[in-house]
Amino acid sequence: MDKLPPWADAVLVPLISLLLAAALSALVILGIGENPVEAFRLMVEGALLRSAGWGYTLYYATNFIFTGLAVSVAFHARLFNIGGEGQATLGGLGVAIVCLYLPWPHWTLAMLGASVAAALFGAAWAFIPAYLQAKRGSHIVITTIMFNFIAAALLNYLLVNVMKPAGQQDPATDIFPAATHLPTFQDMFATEANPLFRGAPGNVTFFLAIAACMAIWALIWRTRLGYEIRALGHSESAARYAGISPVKTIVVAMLISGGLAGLMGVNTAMGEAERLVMNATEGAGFIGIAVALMGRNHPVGVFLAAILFGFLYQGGAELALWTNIPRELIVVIQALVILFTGALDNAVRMPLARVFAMRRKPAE
Amino acid sequence: MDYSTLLQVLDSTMRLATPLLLACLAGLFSERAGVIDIGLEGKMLIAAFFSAAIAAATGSVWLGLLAGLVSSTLLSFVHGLASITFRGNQLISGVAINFLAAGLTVLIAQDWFGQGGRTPSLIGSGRWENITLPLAETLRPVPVLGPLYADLISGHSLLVYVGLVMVPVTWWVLFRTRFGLRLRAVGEAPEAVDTAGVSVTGLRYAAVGICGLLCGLAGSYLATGLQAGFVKDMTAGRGYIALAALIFAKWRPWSALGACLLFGLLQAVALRYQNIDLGGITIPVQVMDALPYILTVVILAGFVGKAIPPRAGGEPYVKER
Amino acid sequence: AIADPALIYDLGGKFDKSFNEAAFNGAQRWAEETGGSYRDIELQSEAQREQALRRFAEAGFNPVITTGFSMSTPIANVAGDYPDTKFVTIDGYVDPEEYPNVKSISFAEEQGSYLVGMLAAMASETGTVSFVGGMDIPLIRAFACGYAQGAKAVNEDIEVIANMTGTTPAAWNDPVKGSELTNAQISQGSDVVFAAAGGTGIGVLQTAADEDILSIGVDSNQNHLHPGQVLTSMLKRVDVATYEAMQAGEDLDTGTERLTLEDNGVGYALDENNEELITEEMKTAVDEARQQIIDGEIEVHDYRSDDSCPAISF
Amino acid sequence: MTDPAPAIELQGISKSFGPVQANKDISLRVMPGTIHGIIGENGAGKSTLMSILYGFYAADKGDIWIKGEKRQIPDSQAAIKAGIGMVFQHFKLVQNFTVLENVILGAEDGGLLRPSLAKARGVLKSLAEEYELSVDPDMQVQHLSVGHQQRVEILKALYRQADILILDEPTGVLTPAEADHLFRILDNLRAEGKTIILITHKLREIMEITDTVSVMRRGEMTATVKTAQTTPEELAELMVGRKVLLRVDKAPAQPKGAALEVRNLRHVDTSGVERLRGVSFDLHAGEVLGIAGVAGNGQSELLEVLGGYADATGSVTLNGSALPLSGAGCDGMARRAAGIGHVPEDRQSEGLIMPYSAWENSVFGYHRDPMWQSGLLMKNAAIREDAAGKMERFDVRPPNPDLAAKNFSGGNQQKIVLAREIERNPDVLLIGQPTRGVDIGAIEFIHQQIVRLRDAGKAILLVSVELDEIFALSDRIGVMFDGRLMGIRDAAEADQRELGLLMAGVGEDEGQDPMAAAEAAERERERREATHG
Ligand SMILES: Nc1ncnc2c1ncn2[C@@H]1O[C@H](COP(=O)(O)OP(=O)(O)OP(=O)(O)O)[C@@H](O)[C@H]1O
Ligand SMILES: Nc1ncnc2c1ncn2[C@@H]1O[C@H](COP(=O)(O)OP(=O)(O)OP(=O)(O)O)[C@@H](O)[C@H]1O
Ligand SMILES: [Mg+2]
Ligand SMILES: [Mg+2]
Repeated sequence: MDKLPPWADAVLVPLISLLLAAALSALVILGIGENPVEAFRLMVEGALLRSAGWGYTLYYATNFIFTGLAVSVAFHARLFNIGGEGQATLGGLGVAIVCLYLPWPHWTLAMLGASVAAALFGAAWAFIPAYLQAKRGSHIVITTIMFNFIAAALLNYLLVNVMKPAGQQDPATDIFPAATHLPTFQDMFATEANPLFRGAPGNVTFFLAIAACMAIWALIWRTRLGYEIRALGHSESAARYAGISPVKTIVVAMLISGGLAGLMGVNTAMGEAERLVMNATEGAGFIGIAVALMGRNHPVGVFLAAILFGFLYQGGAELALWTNIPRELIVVIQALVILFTGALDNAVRMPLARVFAMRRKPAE
Repeated sequence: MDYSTLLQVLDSTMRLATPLLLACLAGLFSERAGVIDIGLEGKMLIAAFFSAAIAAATGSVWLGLLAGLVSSTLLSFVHGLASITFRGNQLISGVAINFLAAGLTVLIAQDWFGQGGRTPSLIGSGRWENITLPLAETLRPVPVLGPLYADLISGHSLLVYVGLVMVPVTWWVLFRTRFGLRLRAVGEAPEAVDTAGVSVTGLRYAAVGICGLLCGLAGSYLATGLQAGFVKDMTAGRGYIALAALIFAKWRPWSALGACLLFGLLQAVALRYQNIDLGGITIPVQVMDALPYILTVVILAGFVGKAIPPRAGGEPYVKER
Repeated sequence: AIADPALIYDLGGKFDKSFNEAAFNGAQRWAEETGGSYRDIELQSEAQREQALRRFAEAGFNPVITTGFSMSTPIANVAGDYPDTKFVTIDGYVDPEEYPNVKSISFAEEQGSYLVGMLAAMASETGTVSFVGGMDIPLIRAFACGYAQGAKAVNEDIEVIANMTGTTPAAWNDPVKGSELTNAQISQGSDVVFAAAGGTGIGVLQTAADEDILSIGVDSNQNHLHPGQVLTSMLKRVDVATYEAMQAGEDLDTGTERLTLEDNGVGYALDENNEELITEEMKTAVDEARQQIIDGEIEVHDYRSDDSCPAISF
Repeated sequence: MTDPAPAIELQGISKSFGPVQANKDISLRVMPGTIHGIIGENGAGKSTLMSILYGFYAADKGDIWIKGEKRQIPDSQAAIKAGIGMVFQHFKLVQNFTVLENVILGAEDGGLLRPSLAKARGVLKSLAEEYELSVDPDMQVQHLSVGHQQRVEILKALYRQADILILDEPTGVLTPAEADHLFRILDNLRAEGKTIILITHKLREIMEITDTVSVMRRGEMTATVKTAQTTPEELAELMVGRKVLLRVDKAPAQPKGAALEVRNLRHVDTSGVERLRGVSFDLHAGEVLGIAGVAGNGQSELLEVLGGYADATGSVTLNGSALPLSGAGCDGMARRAAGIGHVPEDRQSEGLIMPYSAWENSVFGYHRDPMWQSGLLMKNAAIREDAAGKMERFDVRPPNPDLAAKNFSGGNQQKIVLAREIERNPDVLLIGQPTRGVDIGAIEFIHQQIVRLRDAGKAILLVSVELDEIFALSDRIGVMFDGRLMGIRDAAEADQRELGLLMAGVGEDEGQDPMAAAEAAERERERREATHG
């Protein structure tokens, strides 16, 4: 196969894949008798042209940054962590326990404590699949899928039988104490004169997500751990030669990955619902895969892709609100993005490589 | 538990195991040929939708089945295109297919029927009838065996029997025919198949096609046999349980039957009892729900025999780097 | 002016043939009669609840009507921000002191269930009747409790089996499990099954019809689903509540309201699909009991009042 | 009488893999009933050419005639139809199938297996008798020795009635006894009138068995000659394009005390086979100890154990202090810290991270060294600068530290590894196959570096399958066979013939008939493989 220049591989391929996915999505919208241009206009209007829309877009994006980073850190070690869903679920559980059962004087401290708990819980949930992969070669894709289901069952049990306040019908915890409520964008930026971000769930966790992007960038490209994670991902035999322990590195990479996914719980449980509800993750663990693929496993790419998916999510909700297009359209678009950027990428790359080869030849 | 309750539970085990079994065998064909398929769920789902939708529209369960088979096979070929022709990542393709099916089914259902992502309930010839095997009623009075035959073995819809028959058929095809030999070889060492002058691509597409057909049967059964119509996300993780069963069975047809019956039994028990009281210890229903997944992890951890997947699984066949 | 209402269905979805569909029917009737129009949305996820409330309120829809108890918390979160918008929660409860712009509507489900329990006992030949509930919450236990009381009022020795589908909202949408539970109840001798389980009930009614026993629908009139095989339906007039809220428009009275037999807020369904099944004698008995309940001569115990039931244990 | 048509005639074959042109306008004629040898350096394009003939790759350009007929060979099926069989360098067998299943795969009669299996069983029996190709038809291939697996490959071709047989480096993995057996088979086949193409690196084999020989260099066919009319020296020159003088100028060694004392080293691999069976030796400062042997006799494992990334029992002391052989403290990084450098046998899968830039690779394995750390972060700028210096001193071309390792040629990749390991000035340097796939200019440079290090008083353990290289560099020579060190000789006194016997497992003291000893060794090996399978 002819080779592509790196910039084309990093920018052009995902871009074309995205366009293909968009074109197919437009066909789907046409297929159900709606107008794709109109739909797109509605999405942009609802998600980007109002501050509250941004509040939602960034709220979703926060989730996707965490899960996208989680997937990408694991990817660097050649591990396919499909368990973001379960790890985020456990992260939420950690947040709830910390917020409900510990007294917090101020939200800053609560956020710190909750973040630690969320990361620990998420990491713990990633630990067993990681250990089994490292030590016994159990396929991490399958084990993390299984752990997603086990996490759902565990949360179900805990909410229904343990954490639900007596007399409440919803399987959800009590509302967290007021001292743990995180400032939303509205609290932070709205003024009397300018009521920004009204009611939107976007909150201070978004900045934690940005910090996570920077931290992960430094980790992967500037620290020896990142050096070792990437080395292991490229070649296990070389890693062994160099004295990098595959077991340790796999486990550490997965712990970081699980911790990142767990951090999403801070956003959903503490930032948005202010209590722990069932299925708060809403598939964000899976979207993390698409985000990581689109973002080429680079924190900057992940950030941009997360914003894109946040836009899709918020825009999709708006569509469902104002048209007869079900919100599942977003699931279809998401599927097409994953398909084209992650699995059919060669369908773009191969012809593109031929084009580049043809352009190069005459030049030589 | 008395005998008739036991029969009841086993009877529902049969029904609940059937979609697992068909999907598990589907995965078996695909993975034996070296194409990992975590998109079983999506294919079942799309087949469930189209078979219910067409059965609802035409009143014919057979046309519904046909639609289910076609739709699932098409989706299978998308997976084939990604993982065979374009050498993409098979896991990612599978994930995408699950999403695609989850979204498309609801989208189309809403567009066609306007019932919030479900199809109208199927009635009459739009559903599979339960088949009463010969002499079922005559033999019922025979102690023990009579009810066993009449209640457990007889009285299922056609697809349940198809599922059961598929087990020996799969075994025979894999281990007694030329096609099976080549299929197994292509999952172990595609370069050996290639140098023997047989098309790797062709074989893998054939396997992926069979996988699509079997998933189609599984989905059809869900919507037109087990239930009377499609509802959103009705596969409810069965594709993943089938995958778990496949690992549990170590990619062998008869063991697949065993694994699916076991997981079917777990589901049947979990459906029937909220919490199970085992002499003082109460097992919450969530434990029953999670048991197939926990078992799979235990198997994968190699504590109960090692599950060695087909060697070339998950790797696209690349001759020229 | 004609109101500009909005309607938010719970996760079961608009066409659950039951609870949410009743709301939809009420809204349709209002739209047809008044020529008005309304906006509605089916929720797909938890996070959407507040968003839908806010967006409708911001867009000027009034009142914003919601179905399902899960909307209580989101409405409480939102109501204060939009004091000029009236919110209605059907089946939910929001403190009227704190949120004066919210109306909470509840129903005397135990009364309607009592009536269908009587019908079940009279129709049963085996002396065993059964109940399939959706999510195991006090609301659904109130159905079961009323049903058991009614059945026992007819036949003191009657066996009443009650099963719940699950403990999470998924229990509203699990027809497979509904069907399996029905099969189990049939094997225990039940020949009339009452489903109060939202979308799960579709599986219950289907299995009952397949296995040739009688079933009882819930919320909407479900008699037509399997004509001649659905004994009756316990009507919970969500449609009426919805209709009336829309009719009242912006002037809607807020606070709490409980709809009972007396207001025809609950009842049982009789139509051409089940007229063969309900004999004159049965009808007389039930109508008599209805009047007695309204008059206070029969006291139907509400499970929710003390979390217990005299007629059945869970 | 006119000459018969050539069995094979290739004209103008070209083939590129992306930017690499593996075959350039190649033409070749092979007459029926002959054995035709093809030699050439690594990467010269031999395997590619044969794979094209066998339909495994499609040529970009060129024509193929088989027995005088022009043929299109788009896939292996077409090649098989044309009577061509091929035994690949890397066997193409299904490991968990039986011999019988492997043989019929793709050549079944009818849709059902039973008749095909029965027929194949009969055919195999007669082939076994005819050509000394006996192998248990019901054995799973993964339980067969390499030599037997090769027989299965030959049987596969014969079962398909191939009369043109291509063998790609068949002896690389064989013991001398197995190789002799193979040559007997090939002789028989030639006697039957079959045409054979034999690819090998070993000039001795070419001279011994072929009728004609072609030489390839850098994708081109440089010559075709009658074997009887050429000499090994001439072939070697044709191969590399200039006179070969595999001799290194070096002063006599000045050995000092033992830097590394190795005693009774044993290692069992993951499948339970004992790969090192009690290896003991001393490695002195200021000497090169060469380890010769047929590939796969434990040399790789010896390097891995000493390099710290394979567990072992026994003892190893470095300058008097014992090194852990398993568990904590036994890994590559710890060994480097202790003063053992290691140039691994396989630079691409071990020595380098191919997508990493040259500067990142320049500290691979030393990346935790405190000199490259500042707090949590690595001093990337300093590393890069240091790498640029190393690259210049080792004449790495192009001297661009930002280029990814995969974009350097093989020889330059090797120099990057050597620079990294040598410049740390280790007390002991382990070197595996230092010049594999490296061109002659680079070979000279690398050899000079090794000698320079020796003269600086360092201890060097050199493992190579090239006897010439061993002789050129070593001060003492050990031979490994079947996990044992068969004896160590002074390089000045050792002779090739004796080392050859040691490589076949024949010790000097036993005084046995070499052939019998080799066969006994083979029997022993089969027994072991059967029990471990
Ligand atoms: N499948 C492939 N994809 C890409 N490049 C390849 C492929 N096979 C071979 N090459 C490249 O083609 C060139 C010729 O390789 P080939 O295997 O034909 O050499 P060879 O002469 O057989 O070498 P050796 O003696 O090492 O076997 C090399 O540069 C090699 O890297
Ligand atoms: N994949 C690649 N991408 C970019 N450049 C490459 C690639 N492979 C090889 N090159 C460049 O092509 C040139 C030739 O490479 P090749 O491996 O054929 O060298 P060589 O002639 O065998 O040299 P050596 O004797 O050092 O191995 C090198 O300079 C290398 O930088
Ligand atoms: Mg070769
Ligand atoms: Mg080279």
